[in-house]
Amino acid sequence: MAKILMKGNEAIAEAAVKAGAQGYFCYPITPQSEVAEYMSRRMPELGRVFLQGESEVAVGNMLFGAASTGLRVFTTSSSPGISLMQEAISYMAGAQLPAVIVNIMRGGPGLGGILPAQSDYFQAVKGGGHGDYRLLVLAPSTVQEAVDLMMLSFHLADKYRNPVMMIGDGMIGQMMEAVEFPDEYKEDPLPPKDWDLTGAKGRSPRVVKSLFLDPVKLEDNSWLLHEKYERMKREEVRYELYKVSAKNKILIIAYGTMARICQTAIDELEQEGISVGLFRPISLFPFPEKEIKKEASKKNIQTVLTVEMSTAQMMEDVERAVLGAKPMAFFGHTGGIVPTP
Amino acid sequence: MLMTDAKRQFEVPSLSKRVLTIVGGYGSGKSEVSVNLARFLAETTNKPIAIADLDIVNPYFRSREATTRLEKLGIEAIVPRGGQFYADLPIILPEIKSAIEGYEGTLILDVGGDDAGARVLSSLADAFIPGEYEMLLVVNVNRPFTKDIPSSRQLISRIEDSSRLTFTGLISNSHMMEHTTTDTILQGVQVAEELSRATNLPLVFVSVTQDILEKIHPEQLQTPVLSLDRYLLKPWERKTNSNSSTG
Amino acid sequence: MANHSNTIFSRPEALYDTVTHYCPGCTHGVIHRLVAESLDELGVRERTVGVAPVGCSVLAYNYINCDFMEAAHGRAPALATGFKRMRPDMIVFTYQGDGDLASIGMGEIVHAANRGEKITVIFVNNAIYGMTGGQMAPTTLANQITTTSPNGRNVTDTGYPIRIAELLATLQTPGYIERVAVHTPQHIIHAKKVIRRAFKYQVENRCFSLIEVLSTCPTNWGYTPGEAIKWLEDNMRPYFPLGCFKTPDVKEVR
Amino acid sequence: MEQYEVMLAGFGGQGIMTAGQLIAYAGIKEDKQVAWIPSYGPEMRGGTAYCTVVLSDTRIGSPIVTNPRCICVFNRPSFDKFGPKVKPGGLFIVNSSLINVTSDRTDFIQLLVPANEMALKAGNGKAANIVILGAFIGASGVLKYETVRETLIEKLGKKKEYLDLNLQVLEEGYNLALETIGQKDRV
Repeated sequence: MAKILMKGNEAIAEAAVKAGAQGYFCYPITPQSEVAEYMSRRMPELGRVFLQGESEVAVGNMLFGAASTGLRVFTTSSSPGISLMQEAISYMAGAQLPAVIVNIMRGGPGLGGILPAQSDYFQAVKGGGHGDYRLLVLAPSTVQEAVDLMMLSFHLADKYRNPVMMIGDGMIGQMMEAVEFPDEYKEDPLPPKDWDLTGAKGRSPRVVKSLFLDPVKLEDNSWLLHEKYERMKREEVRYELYKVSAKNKILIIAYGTMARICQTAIDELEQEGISVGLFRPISLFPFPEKEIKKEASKKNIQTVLTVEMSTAQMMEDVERAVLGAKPMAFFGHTGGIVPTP
Repeated sequence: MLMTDAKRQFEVPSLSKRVLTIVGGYGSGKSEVSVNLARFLAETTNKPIAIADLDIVNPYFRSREATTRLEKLGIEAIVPRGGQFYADLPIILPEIKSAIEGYEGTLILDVGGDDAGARVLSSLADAFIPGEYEMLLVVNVNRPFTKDIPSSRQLISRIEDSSRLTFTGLISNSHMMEHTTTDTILQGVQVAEELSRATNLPLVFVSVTQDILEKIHPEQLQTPVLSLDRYLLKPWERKTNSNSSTG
Repeated sequence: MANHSNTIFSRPEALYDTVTHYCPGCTHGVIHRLVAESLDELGVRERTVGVAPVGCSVLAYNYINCDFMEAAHGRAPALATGFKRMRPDMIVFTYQGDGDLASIGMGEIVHAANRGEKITVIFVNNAIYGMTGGQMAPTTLANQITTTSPNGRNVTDTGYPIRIAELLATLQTPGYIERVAVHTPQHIIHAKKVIRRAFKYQVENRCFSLIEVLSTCPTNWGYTPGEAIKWLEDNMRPYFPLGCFKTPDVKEVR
Repeated sequence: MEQYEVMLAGFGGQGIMTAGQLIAYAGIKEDKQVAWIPSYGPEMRGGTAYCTVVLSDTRIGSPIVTNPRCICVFNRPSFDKFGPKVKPGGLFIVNSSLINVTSDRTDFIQLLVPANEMALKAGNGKAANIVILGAFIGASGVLKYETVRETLIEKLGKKKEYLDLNLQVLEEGYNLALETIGQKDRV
């Protein structure tokens, strides 16, 4: 298929369509409303489900109900809307339901502002809602990568029976870049479903739930989930290196569009004779801890610099990875002020 | 149970009614008293003893947590089983009503706190046979709702209204958890005796943990004493392999 | 009450053969049975999904023999919406109490009704929060004593009890809304017809339906089961009149 | 080709975003890497609206550019705000129909285009953005005139009459730039 120019939000929507999303539930919020607008035309055209709910609280729970059918479903929102969905996200994680949630982040806390920021890192990677759970979290840095990761998200959601969150800032949502969709979307085979609600015909009834009154059973469930998260840590770490070499004095850690801004800065520094490498985590949970540790521990690295559009949230994970092996530094802006190269 | 010489000189409670209903303010120690009363009666009488957890207001520190230990003493525990054992649900087992009507031995009802907790008795009111039950108020003068005579009298009337049953006696269970001293006990009994005179309700017994009881001279307490063995312990107070609470 | 009716009817297939956790005199058991019988009679048990609420009926899936989802507090209509939109061929019902539906879930029920989701809502109104121990509900009557209105519900502070059936019937969209009671055998027989009709409308893919069922809670009301029936009759019925408030077909209004 | 950045700025309704997108579409046609990024939010309503397009033969790093090679300003507030940001040696295209001042800077090429007048003369003042687009192609040479023309036909071809007008002013803008700057001085 030829390259076409698409806004990030439209590309995310179309990627979901290509990945076989059968249902999309939404509530308008800047800067991701284009997804809803795009889907309101695209889904009915395909005979699939589009529904604008009355609130993000309802939308999150509609997603729960829809995911219980075993069909692929997703929603998109932005920071305050994602907060309202945390109830349902926690329930979905507890009930082991697959679903994809996209957060086109803006500045917070509270109403904050609508300009690009990466202020929801903690919310995304540390659980976000109540209870003992994790989401798989992916962060694209280009519109093409948003397409690729969106498709991957649906696969991972089904593979792990877990909600997957893709986070991007307003730039990813609003930016237009050339993208290419695969002509035919193929993915690895998935385990057969034995939990979806299809009616108790010829089998005993199934219950999709996260309630376990007996503490022993609740603990069993929590350890089962924990084992799943550990498996993600073994199998789903994703990252990219840029100009990492033995000449580097500084190693930058940055994700999403922030990483691209760092790339340009690295290019400019190279002209000035300063060698800097970039480590870009693509999966934020699982976080590439071992890999960062390995790169940071190399003899030539003098400083590990974390760059974010938030007040050093990811840096805590970087610190955990580096474990004091190297001096740390941070640079960042938030609230919609986008750092420039 | 081993009894020290000192303890033997204390008078022990004498309770002959078929149904013993233990009521009181939140956190007055009703459940601990109920469980110990069940143990005491199981050890000192030949009658079958049953305890029913009627606390539907608060799912924490309920007498059902002592189920396993009570059952080892041959006491019948009427509590929900399986997952529902832990549920924050107002589960009134049908067996409770029939037990109130005609249990062969002694039935102890551990009721939830305050008039709110006692309301459940009202839905069972027609099962209680006048003259066959005791309703005892657990008084801890260190708790706000029974700190003095007026507040205690108020609680008595509120509970009587909501339960539609009449009190028959008092239990002095004044304590300050781990900060309890002999003075805590003695001052508590003093207030309870005053309340007894003001309400014409007999002070049936005073409950005291063994460690404190050892420090009290029998002459200091003219009231029957129920020695308390702590059943409802906080996790850090438990010793390994004791007080298992699985239902 | 469930035991009593066992001697009259045989157990529906859509009901498990088990003892419920409900208190003596509670009408949840009866309502479960009416739902189960309706599913059996319409032959849809094998393509039905129930949505359990947070409340005393949180464990409804232990009693009603079909696939189930368990919702967060108040969100059952949103789950039902999500499911039904994806699988319009399945029968979806929610089973909710007054705290769940009329308080924390007011937004979800109003909008599900207003969108005309083709689901069946069984709304059990007993004028009190049962599960959490008898606190004031949005349907608690004026002056009714609860653990959070110890001097009786003061309507100048807390407003008047909400009449859900009437409220939803003001919406243009929803199809079938009726209020019934289950405190006497005659009322149970009528409620059965109504609940069955609500499910039938869904089978016919016609409309949203909500059946409000006046129910008793002897434990938290502080009455014996017998007294509770009388209290419902004397206090709830005058404020919550029984009857049909909306049907999908004008001719059917009785 | 090394990376080329162009920013278009004006007020809402001047077709800023459309002109930027046309550049991006044409870039894809020529197999370039492209990134189009708008300003959005409060700035969109009133004040200035702007977008940036990055064109490159290699992977694009930051889509946010502090000092673009070319800036096209459509109104006075944009002139004031972005004039100082043009990269030294770059190109500053000024819609002289609405901006009656010129920049004091001497380290870049300043091209004055009476875009609104030219569009109005052709039949529709709204086509001023296409005049500027033509001027940008003529002055920069970063994209082939033919590619941009094809893109216009593809994207704005639905209304024949409107398309003809747009193609006309594209050419006029292009020619004006070429005449003013000359083929070899393109930036």
